Amino acid sequence: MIDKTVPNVEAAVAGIADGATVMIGGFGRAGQPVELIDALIAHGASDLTIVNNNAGNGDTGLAALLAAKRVRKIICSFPRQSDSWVFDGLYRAGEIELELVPQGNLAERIRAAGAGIGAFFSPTGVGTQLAEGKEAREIGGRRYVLEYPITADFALISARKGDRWGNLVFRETARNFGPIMATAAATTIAQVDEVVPLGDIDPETVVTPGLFVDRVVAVGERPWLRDDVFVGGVDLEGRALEEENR
Amino acid sequence: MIDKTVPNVEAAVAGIADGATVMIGGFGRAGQPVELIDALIAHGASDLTIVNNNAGNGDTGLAALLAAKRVRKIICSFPRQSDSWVFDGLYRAGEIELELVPQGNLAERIRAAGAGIGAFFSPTGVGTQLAEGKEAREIGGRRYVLEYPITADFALISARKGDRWGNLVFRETARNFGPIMATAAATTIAQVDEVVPLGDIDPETVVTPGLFVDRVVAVGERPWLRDDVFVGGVDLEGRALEEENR
Amino acid sequence: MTTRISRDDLARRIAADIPEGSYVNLGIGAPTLVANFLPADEEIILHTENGLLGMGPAPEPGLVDPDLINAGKQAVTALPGAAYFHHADSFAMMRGGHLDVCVLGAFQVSQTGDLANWSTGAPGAIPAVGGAMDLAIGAKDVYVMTDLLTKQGESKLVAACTYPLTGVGCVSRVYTDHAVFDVADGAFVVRELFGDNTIDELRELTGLALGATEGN
Amino acid sequence: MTTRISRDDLARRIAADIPEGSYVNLGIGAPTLVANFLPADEEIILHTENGLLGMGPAPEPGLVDPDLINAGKQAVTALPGAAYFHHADSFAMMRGGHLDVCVLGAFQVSQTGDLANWSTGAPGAIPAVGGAMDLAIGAKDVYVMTDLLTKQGESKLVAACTYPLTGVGCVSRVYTDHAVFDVADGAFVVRELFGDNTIDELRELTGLALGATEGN
Repeated sequence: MIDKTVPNVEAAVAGIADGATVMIGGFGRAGQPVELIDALIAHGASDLTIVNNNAGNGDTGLAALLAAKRVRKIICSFPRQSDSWVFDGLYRAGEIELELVPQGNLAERIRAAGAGIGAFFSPTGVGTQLAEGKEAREIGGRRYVLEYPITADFALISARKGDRWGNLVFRETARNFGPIMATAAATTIAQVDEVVPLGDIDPETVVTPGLFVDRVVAVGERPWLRDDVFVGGVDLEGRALEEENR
Repeated sequence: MIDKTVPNVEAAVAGIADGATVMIGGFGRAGQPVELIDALIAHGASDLTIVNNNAGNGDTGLAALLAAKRVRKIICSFPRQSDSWVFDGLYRAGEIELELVPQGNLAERIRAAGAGIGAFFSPTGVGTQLAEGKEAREIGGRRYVLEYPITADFALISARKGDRWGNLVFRETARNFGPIMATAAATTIAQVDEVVPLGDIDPETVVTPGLFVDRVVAVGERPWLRDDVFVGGVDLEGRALEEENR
Repeated sequence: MTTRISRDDLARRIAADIPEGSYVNLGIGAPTLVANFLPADEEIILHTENGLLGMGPAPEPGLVDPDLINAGKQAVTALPGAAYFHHADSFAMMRGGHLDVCVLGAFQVSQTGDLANWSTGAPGAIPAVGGAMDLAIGAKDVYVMTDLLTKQGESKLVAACTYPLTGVGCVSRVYTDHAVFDVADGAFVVRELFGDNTIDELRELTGLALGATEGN
Repeated sequence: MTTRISRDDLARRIAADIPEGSYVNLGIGAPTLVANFLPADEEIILHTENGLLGMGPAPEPGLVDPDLINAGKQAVTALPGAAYFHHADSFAMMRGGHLDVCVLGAFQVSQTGDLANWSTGAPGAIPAVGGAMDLAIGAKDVYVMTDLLTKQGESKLVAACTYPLTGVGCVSRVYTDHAVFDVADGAFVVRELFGDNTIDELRELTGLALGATEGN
């Protein structure tokens, strides 16, 4: 019997070595595997290269990993946010390296890694600072730059439900980078709100087929989803909800 | 109100001009938009370039379009099948041009067209006849050849259900090329078994979002799905079911 | 004194130019306001690059769902007919030219349609690009929504951008608080003047040889 | 006279080498037989490139579903835990190295692991490649299942392929009706002999300087 479920988040992050490249799903807070990140902090791996769209929000999750000085370098599209004070401080102090990638190129480079594509010509970023030094080419009258895959040793992602084969479904815009990161890492670790029996997920609706997933851990209802309050998020006016609830 | 549904297959295929490039979904019979192809034959467009995985089965659908001498060229991965006698005859008579593409490169080239990728390096076909004359490159110790997108003027695809915004869900392995062809054509025309009210398709399970689809036409239950007999298909031993039922 | 219309009026003006059935991405910040002025009786489908097509308005207070946000990380809703997808698929929609309109903010727009909106190039600033470069090339029409002048009174419409570029030759139209400009053949052409603005005044404010459409 | 095991026995032999939990693609034709010998009490997940992971056996007669077929266009079923996906995603699984094992037929395999299985290069033949070239590079291990000799008695194991190639240096192991061969460092190494076959006989049949593993 195939059973990719592991009993707890400690077991889920086992084997992540110092110096590893780790993709972490999420767009801001949505889809961020906070429980796995907390376990990674406790696990202790350091000198990490992190791939994420952002560079942490508030003081939890990815921001806490950064605050613990475990991250040597971050590859992302949008580090600077209203609540990215942890990253901001480290960056200004020269304590973290940043590789800035346009968001769509980040996504496509991750997908390319999972799909076995050696490199691809993208029109995004042509003629900008972020394409400097990259191979350029005109194809069919349009200009492109050559972009290479981004691979990782591990991917930590968050999904709504999973089964023991590793099939996953996501929830709303928390899907974001999870499905593509799952394809691009040597070992993919998924936290899910709920593990369901094999066969419960309609085969027509599986978003991430189990072959991309190595470990599944149930974390229960995510605490920052409770009471209709987006813990650490922003309200309708963009103010931090945490502030309001303090 | 957005309403992409059209009343009948004649309206669905309107505007397909002589000389057009038309992608046709399906893998063998599964997912082949037979009713749209029949309408295309009646519509009369000729000198077509067709993109499909195969080159027609039996005497219906794509095979009938070929038999009507409407196709100048076919781009596909696997023309020769046990029941591809129509194509076989035309090819041997020099009456149809063939561009043979490995199936995964065919799929990825179609996806690249829809995703705005200028070209990509694929490891498939390296060192073979089908890569002759193509730009090759070694990246990270592996050899690749450069492959270009395949675009089309029209895509004809078959889906299980659609709504008036053009959102589609498919059925089992009939999904195959439909979702990627929908992204790669200037105009995408989907036949569906059933048009459902907007909102009936769970947003988590939409396979082809409506922005890729221009026209939706309900064709009812497909006749070759009836009575549990795969009309024109093969049985468990690979024999043509049509033969058995004649 | 030249007329300057309000942010809301500018958003209303842009909304009026978006036909029913369009697929539209509204950039973070002021462009988001455009959604408030789309006609309630027409269907215009909003895309947010973090994986949703058919985005609806902000939820009622108390119904905030942390998994359902827009690219600005604000709470939103999903309309009947919506679809969720992952980031590679979402940016394929943009890069592949499937959106009709993107509305973006700007630091500068050049008369050849170059856009600068992601970095002022200030030393010590933390760079962050997000989806800006993808959006800049990611629609059939890229509209810019901006004040004509900076707070210091400098024109944001320029002969050539001095700030780091977001995209080259990508902007098709600029909606400012003074006037609407089309980018055509390497020049700004005044499409519409607001209030008592005149082309000559705009030429003075921008320092550019602006073209005029008939009637302006 | 050398021993030649049956197709079914060869399929059984291959099945025995596939560990539980493997993701496996079985090529059209003889390799499909391997499915019949996978242990019923173990979970081995079959991929078919036309968009299904978790493929089950053929349906009962009368339950044929025309939308549910394998790459050979035969009716199949889907197991609990299955997933459907489109062609680009399906071939991304292969090309991206996510499958553990592919089992393929062959016209020829060279001692450097080149595979020829899609075309005999015969003049006038209609070329058709399907997914052969993708499968050839599409798994961590590519196993070939074939008779050692053609009907004319020529070895399918060769120093260099004379038929058009499907893939270069892609085959890791060849299961034949006479013996099992590993491809290692530019040579075939006999891994297992069936029946009364000897290495010397196989050297004579193939004309190749075959290596031997310990015990053979």
